[in-house]
Formats: sequence, C-alpha cells, structure tokens
Amino acid sequence: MPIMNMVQAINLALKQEMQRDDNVVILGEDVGKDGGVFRITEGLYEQFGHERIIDTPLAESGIVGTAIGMAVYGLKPVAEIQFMGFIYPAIDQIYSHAARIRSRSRGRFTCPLVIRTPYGAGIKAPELHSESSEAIFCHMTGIKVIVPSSPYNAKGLLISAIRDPDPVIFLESTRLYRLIKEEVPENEYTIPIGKANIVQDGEKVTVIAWGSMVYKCLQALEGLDAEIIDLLTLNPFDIETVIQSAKKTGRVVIVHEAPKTGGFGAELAATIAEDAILYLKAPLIRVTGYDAVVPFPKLEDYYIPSANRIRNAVEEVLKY
Amino acid sequence: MPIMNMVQAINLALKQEMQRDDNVVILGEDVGKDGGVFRITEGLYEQFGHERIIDTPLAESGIVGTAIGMAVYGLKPVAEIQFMGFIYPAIDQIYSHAARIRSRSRGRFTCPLVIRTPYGAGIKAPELHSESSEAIFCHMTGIKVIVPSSPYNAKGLLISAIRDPDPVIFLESTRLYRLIKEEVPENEYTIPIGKANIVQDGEKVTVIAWGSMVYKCLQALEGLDAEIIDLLTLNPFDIETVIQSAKKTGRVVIVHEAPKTGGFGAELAATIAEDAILYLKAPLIRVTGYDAVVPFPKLEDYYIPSANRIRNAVEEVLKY
Amino acid sequence: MPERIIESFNVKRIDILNEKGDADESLLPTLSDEEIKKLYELLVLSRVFDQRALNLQREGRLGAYASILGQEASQIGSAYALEKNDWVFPSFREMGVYITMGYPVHMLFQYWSGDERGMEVPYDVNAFPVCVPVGTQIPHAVGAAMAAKYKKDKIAIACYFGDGGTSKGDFHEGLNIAGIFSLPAVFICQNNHWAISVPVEKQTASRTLAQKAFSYGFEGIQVDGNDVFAVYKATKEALAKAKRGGGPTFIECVTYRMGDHTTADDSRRYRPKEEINIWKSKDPILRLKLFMEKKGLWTEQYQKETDEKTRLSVDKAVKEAEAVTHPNAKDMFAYAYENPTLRQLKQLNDF
Amino acid sequence: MPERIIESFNVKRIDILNEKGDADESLLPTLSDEEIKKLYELLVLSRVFDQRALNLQREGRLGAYASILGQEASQIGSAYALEKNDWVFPSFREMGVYITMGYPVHMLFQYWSGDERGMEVPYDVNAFPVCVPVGTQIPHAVGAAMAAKYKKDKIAIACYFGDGGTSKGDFHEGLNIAGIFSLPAVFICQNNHWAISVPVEKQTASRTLAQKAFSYGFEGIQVDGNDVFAVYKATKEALAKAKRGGGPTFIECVTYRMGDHTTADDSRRYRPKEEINIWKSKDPILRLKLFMEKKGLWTEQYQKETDEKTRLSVDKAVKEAEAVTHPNAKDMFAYAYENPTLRQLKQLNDF
Ligand SMILES: Cc1ncc(C[n+]2csc(CCOP(=O)(O)OP(=O)(O)O)c2C)c(N)n1
Ligand SMILES: Cc1ncc(C[n+]2csc(CCOP(=O)(O)OP(=O)(O)O)c2C)c(N)n1
Ligand SMILES: [Mg+2]
Ligand SMILES: [Mg+2]
Repeated sequence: MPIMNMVQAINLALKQEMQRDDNVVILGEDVGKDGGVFRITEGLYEQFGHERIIDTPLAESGIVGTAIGMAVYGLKPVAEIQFMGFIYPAIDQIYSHAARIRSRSRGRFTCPLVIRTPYGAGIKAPELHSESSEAIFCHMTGIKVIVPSSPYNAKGLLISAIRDPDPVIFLESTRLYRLIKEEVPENEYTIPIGKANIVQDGEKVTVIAWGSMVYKCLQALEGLDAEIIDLLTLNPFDIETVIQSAKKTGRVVIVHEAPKTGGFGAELAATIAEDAILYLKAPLIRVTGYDAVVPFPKLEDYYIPSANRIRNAVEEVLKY
Repeated sequence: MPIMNMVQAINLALKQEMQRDDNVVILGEDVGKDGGVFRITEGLYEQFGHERIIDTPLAESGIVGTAIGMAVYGLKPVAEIQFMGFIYPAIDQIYSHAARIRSRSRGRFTCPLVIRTPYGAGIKAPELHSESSEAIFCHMTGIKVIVPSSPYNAKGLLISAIRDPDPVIFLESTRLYRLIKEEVPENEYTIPIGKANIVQDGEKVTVIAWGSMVYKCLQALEGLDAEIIDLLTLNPFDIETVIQSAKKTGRVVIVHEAPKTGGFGAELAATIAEDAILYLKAPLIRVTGYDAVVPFPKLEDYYIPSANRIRNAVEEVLKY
Repeated sequence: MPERIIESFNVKRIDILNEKGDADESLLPTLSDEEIKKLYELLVLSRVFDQRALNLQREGRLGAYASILGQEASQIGSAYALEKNDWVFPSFREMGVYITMGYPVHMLFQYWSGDERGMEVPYDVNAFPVCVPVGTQIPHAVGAAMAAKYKKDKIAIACYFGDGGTSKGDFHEGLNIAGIFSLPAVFICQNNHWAISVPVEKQTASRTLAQKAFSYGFEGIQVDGNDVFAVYKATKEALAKAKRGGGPTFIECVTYRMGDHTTADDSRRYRPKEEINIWKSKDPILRLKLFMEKKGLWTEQYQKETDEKTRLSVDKAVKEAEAVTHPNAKDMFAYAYENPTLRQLKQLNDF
Repeated sequence: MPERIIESFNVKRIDILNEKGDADESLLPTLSDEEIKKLYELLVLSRVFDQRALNLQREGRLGAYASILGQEASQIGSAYALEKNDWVFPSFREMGVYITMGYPVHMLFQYWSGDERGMEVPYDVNAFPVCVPVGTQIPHAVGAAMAAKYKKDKIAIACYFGDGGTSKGDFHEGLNIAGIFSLPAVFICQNNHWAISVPVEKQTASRTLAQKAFSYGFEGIQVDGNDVFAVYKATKEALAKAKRGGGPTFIECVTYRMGDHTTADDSRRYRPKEEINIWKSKDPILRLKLFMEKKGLWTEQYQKETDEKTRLSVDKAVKEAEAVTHPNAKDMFAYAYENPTLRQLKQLNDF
C-alpha cells in the first residue's frame, strides 16, 4: 500500500470521487491552477478543467451560497474555505440555508454539500489563520461536522462526506497535513460518519480528542492505562462509544484546541454527566485552549494544549 | 415606582443613556420613525434626531461593522439587529473584529459596542424569527452575552452594557417583551454584568435558566424545594453562584430554549462536572429545545421546553 | 496622457402601457388575445388571493402575511415569461410568481398559516421555497445557474428580491459571480420604494437600482413595474439572452408596496398617505383593463365571469388549506437529516 | 414613452507621470522640490524595508511576509496626501502607508515576526492595525467616518483594500452606507491585478473597478497606480472633497504585485514571467527618478546619500525589533477584556 500524508490522501479522495461522479465539482479561492494554498487540489485543475475546478472570487458567503444552489440543483459541490478563520462570513448561508433546506421543504430539496477548511494553530501563520471553532457548527442541527486525524481516515471520511446526502463541514488540521505519513489504500473506501475510533485501549481513564489533539494525547499518554477515543465525527458524535468508555473507566479527560468556554468538550462532558454520572469517580476535566484570542505565532505554542498539560490532567483524575 | 413592561424599560434605559452621554447613538433597520419593529426605540428619533437614531440600509454585517468603526472612534453605538435570525451575517464582524480589536492592538483600541437583538420562539413569527443561538456567542472570548429576564433587570443590565468598555450582545426575549410588568425605578441604575440572580431559594435541587425560561421554571416549580438561578449574564457567567448551589443541592437541572447539542447548558453542566462532581447525587439533566430546526408557528409550542418537561426533569433528579 | 474617459454606461428604461391603457405599439410584446386575457386573470387571481389572505389574517386564521398589493404586474409579468423548465428563486413576497407558476394556492395559504407542509414544493413547479433572510437566496440562484450551465441544461434561472435586498452582501457576491461566469440568470428586483420603513432613497444613494449591474459587467435596465407588458418584454428578452449564452441581466421593476410591509406592520407610522394615493392611479390591473377594453377584450360580462371563477377557486383553496390535519409534532425530527441522529431518536421517544 | 436613457456614467482616468519620467504639467500637483524629494525618499525607504523583510523571512527571522514591491507609488502617493488628523484603515499589505504615516519601522518588523506588540499603534499615528480578513476593514472605516461626521471633526478617513477586496459583501455594504450618509471617506483600491492566484479578470467582470462606485451614488476614478503624482493628486482632491462635505470617493490605483502574494506563495505556479517583465518597465520609483533627474533634483550623489541614510535607518529598526524581549505568554489574557474573567484568572494561575 502506498504511504501518504494527509494532503495526498485528501487529494486522492477528491480525485477518485470526481472520476466516479461527474456531479462532484470543487469551488473555492485558488483551488485551480494554484492547487490551493495547501496544495490539496493540486493537479485536479489540469485533470478536470475549469468547469469542475472552479476558482471563485474572494467571497466566502458567495462561495457557500453558490455551492448550496449547485447542491439543490443536483451537483455535489465540495467548497474550500481557505482557512477556518474565513468561514465566519459564510455562517449565515450554512446556518440559515444549508442546515435548513431539507426541513424547510420537507425533504423536497436536499443539500449534499461538503465544506472543507483547514483549522488549528501551530504553523506560525498570521492572525485568523489558527481558528478552531468547530463547536459553533456542532450546535447547528442539519449540519454534520467531521475532523479527521490521519491520512487514512481523512480519505475514507471525505469520500463518505461527499456521498452523504446532507451538508458536511470537514475540518483539516493544518498541523497534521504533512506531519504524519501512513499506508493509505489506492482504491476508494468509506469510513462511517458518526463513529468514533478507539486509538488506544485502556481501563483506568478515558481521554477524548479529535484532529491534531489525538496525536498530542498519544504522545502524552504512552504507557499509561488510558483509553484514547478519536471522535472523528463531532456532529452527530458517537454517544455510545463515549458513554461506554466513561462507564468502564469512571474517569474522563477531554482535550481540544478551542477555547474552553463553550467548546465542544462541554457537550461531551455534559452528555457524560447526564448518562454516566453514577459511574464517575473523578471530576470531568477539560484540557483546552485558553479563554483567549489565539495569540500570534510567537505565543501560539503556549496556547495549544501541551502533552504536559494533558498528562497532568490524566494524573490528576487518576488520583481519585 | 412606575410599572413597566420590558419594552418600556429598555426604551427608558436607551433614552436615559442617550441623555447622559452624547456619544451614545443607535443604529439599525427601522429604528427611526418606525421605532423598531418591536417599538423599542419608539420616540427616540423624535427626541434625538436622525444623527443619533440612524436608520441603516438592510445590511447586518454593515451595521455591526459600521458600529465597530464608530466604537473605536470613540462613540458608544447601540446596534439593533431586527431578529436574532439575522445576526448570522454579522458574526464575522463580531468574531473577527469586535472580539479581537482590544487584543489585536494590545489595548490601544477598544470596542465599547452593544448589539441588541430579540430572540426566541413563541410569538408565531415566520421562519428564522425564533432563533436562540446564544451559545455561539458564548464561545467567543472578547464578547459578553447578557440575557435579561424582567423589565427591572433589562433596564439595569442594558445601562451596564452601554457603559461597559467591551462589546456586549444583549438578547431580548420576544415572548417577554410585553408579558411581564413590574416596578421599574424612573432613575437610572446599573446591575453588575456577570452576576446571577437566585430567583427562588431551595435546598433539594438547583435549576439554572435564563431569559424567558426563568418564568417557565418559576411556573413549573412553584412549591417545590428547588433553587432557581437566573443566569442573566451567560458570558462570562457566574461560576461561583452556580457551583455553590450545585454543591448545596447535589442535583442540577439546566433549562434552555436552544437545541440541546452544543447549547450553553452544556458549558454549565461541564463546569459543574468539573468543579462540583463529588457533590452530585443525580445525573445533570438538560431540558432544552430539541435537536431540530425551530419549527414553524403551528409546531413551535411543541418545541419550546414546557413546564411539564421541566417539572418531570426535576422530579427525576429528586428520585436520587 | 491627460484626464480621459475610459468607460461609459447608460441605464435604459422601458415603458409600454401607460395609466390610461394606451400602449406603445412599437414595443408591445407579441401576445395573443388569449394570452393577454390569461395575464389579466392571473393579475386578478393574485389580487383576490392577497385580499383573502389579509382577511384571513385579520380573523386569526393566518399568521403574519406580506401583501403583494400593487406589485402584481411585476410578479405576473415576469413569471409569465418563464418557460416550464426555468427555475425560480423567490424572496418571501412572491405570491404572484408562485401563482403564475401554478403553485397550489391552498398550499400558499397553508404556508402562511404557519405550516411547513405548505412549502413542500410540488415536483412540477420549478421554484424554491420562500426565503426569509433578505437577499440570501441570490447566491442560490447563481449556484443553480452555474449547475445548469455545467449540465448544459438549456434553461435560465430567475431570482427575485426587493430594493432592500440590493443592500446585502449576498446580492453583491452573488451578482459578481454571475457576471464572472456569464451565467444564465435573470435578477428581478421589485423596487417597491420601501424596505419596511426605510424608503429606497435611504437604502442607497444610487439614483437607479438598475445601474448596480454595471459593477458586475452585465446590463441592468429599468422598467415600469406596474406595466405588465414592459415587465413581460424585458424578462422574456433577458431569459432568451441567458439561454443564448449572453449572460445575466438585472431588471429593476419600479413599483409600489400599496399595503403595510406585513400584517404586523403599520405603515402610517412612517409614510405619507399622499404617496399611496399617487400610486393608486398607477394601478397595474386598472391600466390593463383599460387597454383590453379599447381592444374589445374586456367587457362587464367578462369581468363578472372572471371575478366569479376567481372567487370560487380561492374559496376552494381556503377550504382545502383549512381541511388539512394539524401537522405531526414529531415531524420536526423527520427532515433535519436524511436519517435522524441517535439523540434525535431519543428525543423523539421522550416526546 | 418608448425606451429611453435615464442615467449615464463616465469613468475618468488620470495619468500624469509616464515611464520616461515626463509629466503632464497641466495636471502636475503643486509640490515643492523638498516634497518631491521626500516622496522619493519614502518610496526608496519602503522598497528597502520590503527587501529587508523578504531577506529576514528567508533567514527565518520573520514569519510569512506580504511584499509591496511595485505598489509603492500607490501607497506612498496616497498616504502622503493625508493630513495629520485623518485616519487610515489599512488591509495587510500597506507597509508603505504605515511608513509614510510615521509608524515606527521596528514595530512593523516586530509585527511580521509574529509579535502582537508590533500592532500597538502609537498614539500619534492615526492608523488602525493590520486587517487580515479581506475587505472587513471597510465598514470600520465607514463607521469611523460616520463618527467623525457626527462629532463634526474636520477630517477624512482613508480606507485601503485590494482588487480581491472588492468582491466581498463588506465592500458592498460599507460603500453603500458611505454613499447614503455622504461620509468623509476615501476608498483607495490597489488593483495589483492579482488576488493570490486569481487575476482581476476572474475577480469581476466589470472592466474597471472604479465604476463600482456608481452603485453607491458617488464617483469612482482610475489612476495610474505606479504614477506617484496621479495617485497623490487624486487622493488629495478626494480628501479635500470629503472634508468639504462632498462625500466619498473611490480611487482605483492600477498597479502590479511584482512579487509573490506572500513568502508562503509561489506565483510561478499561476502567472507568466512575461507579465512581470512588462510591469518592470513601469516601475514607480524609476520614473520618479527620471523626472527628478530632468528637473535637476536627482544626482548620483543624492542617490548615494539616500541609500546610505535609508540603509542605516532600516538596520537600526531591525536591531531594535530583534532586541525586544520575547512577549510574555500571560499577556494573552491581558487584552481579551478590560478585566479578565474569573475563568481567565484561573487559567492564568494554572499557567
Ligand atoms: C437579513 C434580513 N434582515 C432583516 C430582515 C427583516 N425584514 C424582513 S423584510 C425586510 C425589508 C425588505 O425590503 P425589500 O428587500 O425592499 O423587500 P420588500 O419587503 O419591499 O418586498 C426586513 C428588514 C430579514 N428578513 N432578513
Ligand atoms: C475573507 C478572507 N478570505 C481569504 C483570505 C486569504 N487571502 C489573504 S490575501 C488574499 C488575496 C487578497 O487579494 P487582494 O484583495 O487583491 O489584495 P492583495 O493580496 O492583492 O494585496 C486572500 C484570498 C483572507 N485573508 N480573508
Ligand atoms: Mg422593498
Ligand atoms: Mg490584488
């Protein structure tokens, strides 16, 4: 099996879905000749041409709104928002329309749309290039939110997202793009949306993370008897796997990069506190980015949850 | 003391702040001659003129972006977004700028801005006129979020919000606007931002709510030994009052109108599960709007948490 | 190399049928007597529907309703120019457009009664549901046009919005994209002079709305929006141009909102009665009647028959709308996703 | 009442100084020899700053940097026309504007090194910090102009953005508001032909960007953006008009991005080398030098002194920038709110 990084795996998934289905088109800023600022769409313009790899003007609400129109007309658009910090102007289209067209029309119209965007700090980028605001989209009924953590699951989940009949936000960790290489099957395959992945078995404590934090956790907890859950899909998230593990270990630490207050970790903690509280032996601890604006490059490493902070939190709950 | 409903109390707060400080201006759609679609600004155009009561074109991002420019230049703008369902196009300006200008400029520039908007279902309004998406704004460091629950606290909190040096989102329950009347002091007064209010003392269970849900709770739990906390400020919320009460009663029910997943109730539950778990005797239950798009008027009453659902949840936790 | 002019633009205006019912024969679109009658009957039907909706709302049988009184020619004239396969993306005030497209009238009443089922658009009507957030439907129309072009469907997309809608960022982003890709789209702006209480002069400083199209590299023209022939002609030509690959067109229909913004509004608070009286004399139906009378197409008898026929069909629609069972509350989970989530199923059980 | 023209527009273009260094005396703005020299020295300083920033980035001493090479005349020419009390709302590529306004050069290096402290704008510089989200600074400029007008401050606001910025909804909403309230704002668009890899022809179908102003009821003009005199003159007049209560003006400066979009970009992937060569000959500094030489204002000696002076000041700025202590991580809590929240204080402790 070929070895790929996440950029190559995502590129391959896009290519194969476009070969498989003429209705799949890509639109966004600089996705054409340039191949995208992270080179995710490299080579696709040459292969599929300007009618299917569409360089748009600089207009995020327009990109998503146009993609919605394409989707209801019968295409399967994959829109790229250049950085997650620039998805905010498109939230109106996502929230008011992509998420509601099915219910508004009682299923007469659907919106099979994928919005890909790079997220997260740690690549020394300018302001607003380090956002991790997944929580906002997890509060939107009608939207699905996926955060892959490896080349393998990125490919399988993206193919699932493109084939999904509902709108999906697909968040790609800029830090992971070229960090990890692993074996990725040449042929197309899907990974079910809504299923978490236990990346390390353990009995004493449950650690829940997604995207790049999964790796931080693996580094931090090597050798510890900790069960690490890679959520993969945040909305709808895999309640069963989370609750089962929480009941088994009785101790839970949740890790994410976004600021603590109102982050998606809160939903996980709340769900556990509602469905598994009688099994809990220790406080539900969240290790997260701070309640602060993501700092500029010189300070970003102090902001992102460190292996140290994760390990300390786990040791803390193990005291109970 | 005069008896007022919330519309009159808010109108009075705006009037008094404008009399007190020439830098206070109001802008938004139909806030002028029309007095706003809920008549909140009634009479202000006649009293203060078009330079201070500014009818804007139909452009929410422009309204908030313009208000930000006014605020950094030294005014104290109060922007009205006609319904919360139309604040989404302004999220980019709120999130990318209002929340960050202070940190971006290391305090050189500040953004003393208030954004008022009516929220919530229950008035048989069209689609997107029933939103309750406060949670989204509580995840934004740099923004404050206030939800008054009565004419009295609406006036005091709005005056505090206008005088606050940081951006505040002020959510007004459409259902409460004319529902409750109470004594409201003629003179100006402030109520501290960030402090919750215990509206019913109790020992056996803590119920946390805000805005119109506070009244639902009071109705539902009359006579029960339940402590009802009216949060008033969601961001930053009153952690001490919440934790103290949770520790005291050991049982917590959280009530909000927004969909359950990713709602602000999750943050409250998570905080309690982190800081007071050893005191909890029962699951942390959230009584919320369903994970669904707020339905059209014919079904909205089935969507909004009912006194019944609240009471059942409380009785449920009391079983432990 | 001094100062020089490098670009020039002209905004064209078309008027065909005046208030006295006289038409400029040189511009008159080719319409058979039957078609002219059909137009007239659609105008009447839309007005009767509108009147009935207002009455039902007053009786508490409908929720807040947005009247189209005065705008019938802009809506029927443009929608009548559509071909069966064309698609329409309306705002929330296009009842005349829906009716012209054959949208079941009882479903329109159902929608305004606050029942989602009214917007389950029938498969034989190529229209999108009502769009409440102003201007946000424009990028959808642009995307559909892009998709139609990609699929080589020989159709055009019509997108409706008001004067207020032209102030929204989505108007700008959408029209700009339509211009860049020369898409088969027709943007129909009903300038009814008001956005709730904001007059068009405070909505924008540009003297016409049509000229905004020049920002996007395609033509904008203005028509008398109370002149059903001018609206029809301009739309017909724009749709044909779109299908020829000629790209988008912006049509400003200058009309007037005769009623309150919605039944929740009281326009006496902000606009002078005189303005309304001026526009009364410009009524779109009256002038077509006068035209038809001169042509011998209108008689008292014909009017009586038309009124009768219309009343019956609207009565029937109201009955149908009010005969439907109350929607099932559990349906709120049925259309969020193709398959409900685990949590939704749990919530469904607690129901 | 046939078809008729109801509005007409002309887009004006101003060129003064050509590539050979010859100026149209009839249009030449009144500038003393000293001022012309000052302009020249600012152009040189900006270019040297830019070159140094690129070098430092290559050496890993700065983060990603956005070069202004080729756009110096658009930036210095416009900023030099400002009066001390005017305010500026830049995008992220306005280093020449900041330098002309007297922004401490070492703080600019500091900013690009990824240190927030570089954007703690000194109180004697009326400029807003760098704005990263394209076009979103435009409503801020409009709001500041509205506030200035309200406070009767006799100033104008200058707002900078690029060709790509004109596609954003905030551009539309902001300029529309500026037009409605006839605000003292000058919108300076540097059309450098590219938005990363998207050429201006794919950014919009309108042949000029200047014409977009007509949508908002005020004038848009185009100038040769590599002609420091044309840019200066157009800006000066627009600022004066704004202060006279004449309302906003849109100025399209036609220039070219000679370098990559930023140091993270590789423009060879998407644009032909020839294009760059064509623009080399249009260099804004070269033509001013030729003009000054003919006027006897430029000599080899003067150039040597200018280069030397500039090199020294930039060296000094780099030293200062690199001499600052590493920022304190705890500062991330210091500027979120006036007073940190309870939770922030707790997080501060765990630090
Ligand atoms: C984005 C948004 N903001 C505000 C509203 C509230 N609102 C509904 S209609 C309307 C005025 C619309 O004016 P116009 O576009 O001219 O259409 P008209 O009502 O005249 O048909 C407003 C402000 C809305 N529906 N959407
Ligand atoms: C809203 C937004 N979308 C995308 C980006 C990423 N980005 C940074 S600069 C740029 C191109 C800007 O082009 P233009 O406005 O012409 O300015 P220029 O770079 O040419 O100076 C893009 C797409 C951004 N910063 N903001
Ligand atoms: Mg209107
Ligand atoms: Mg550019």
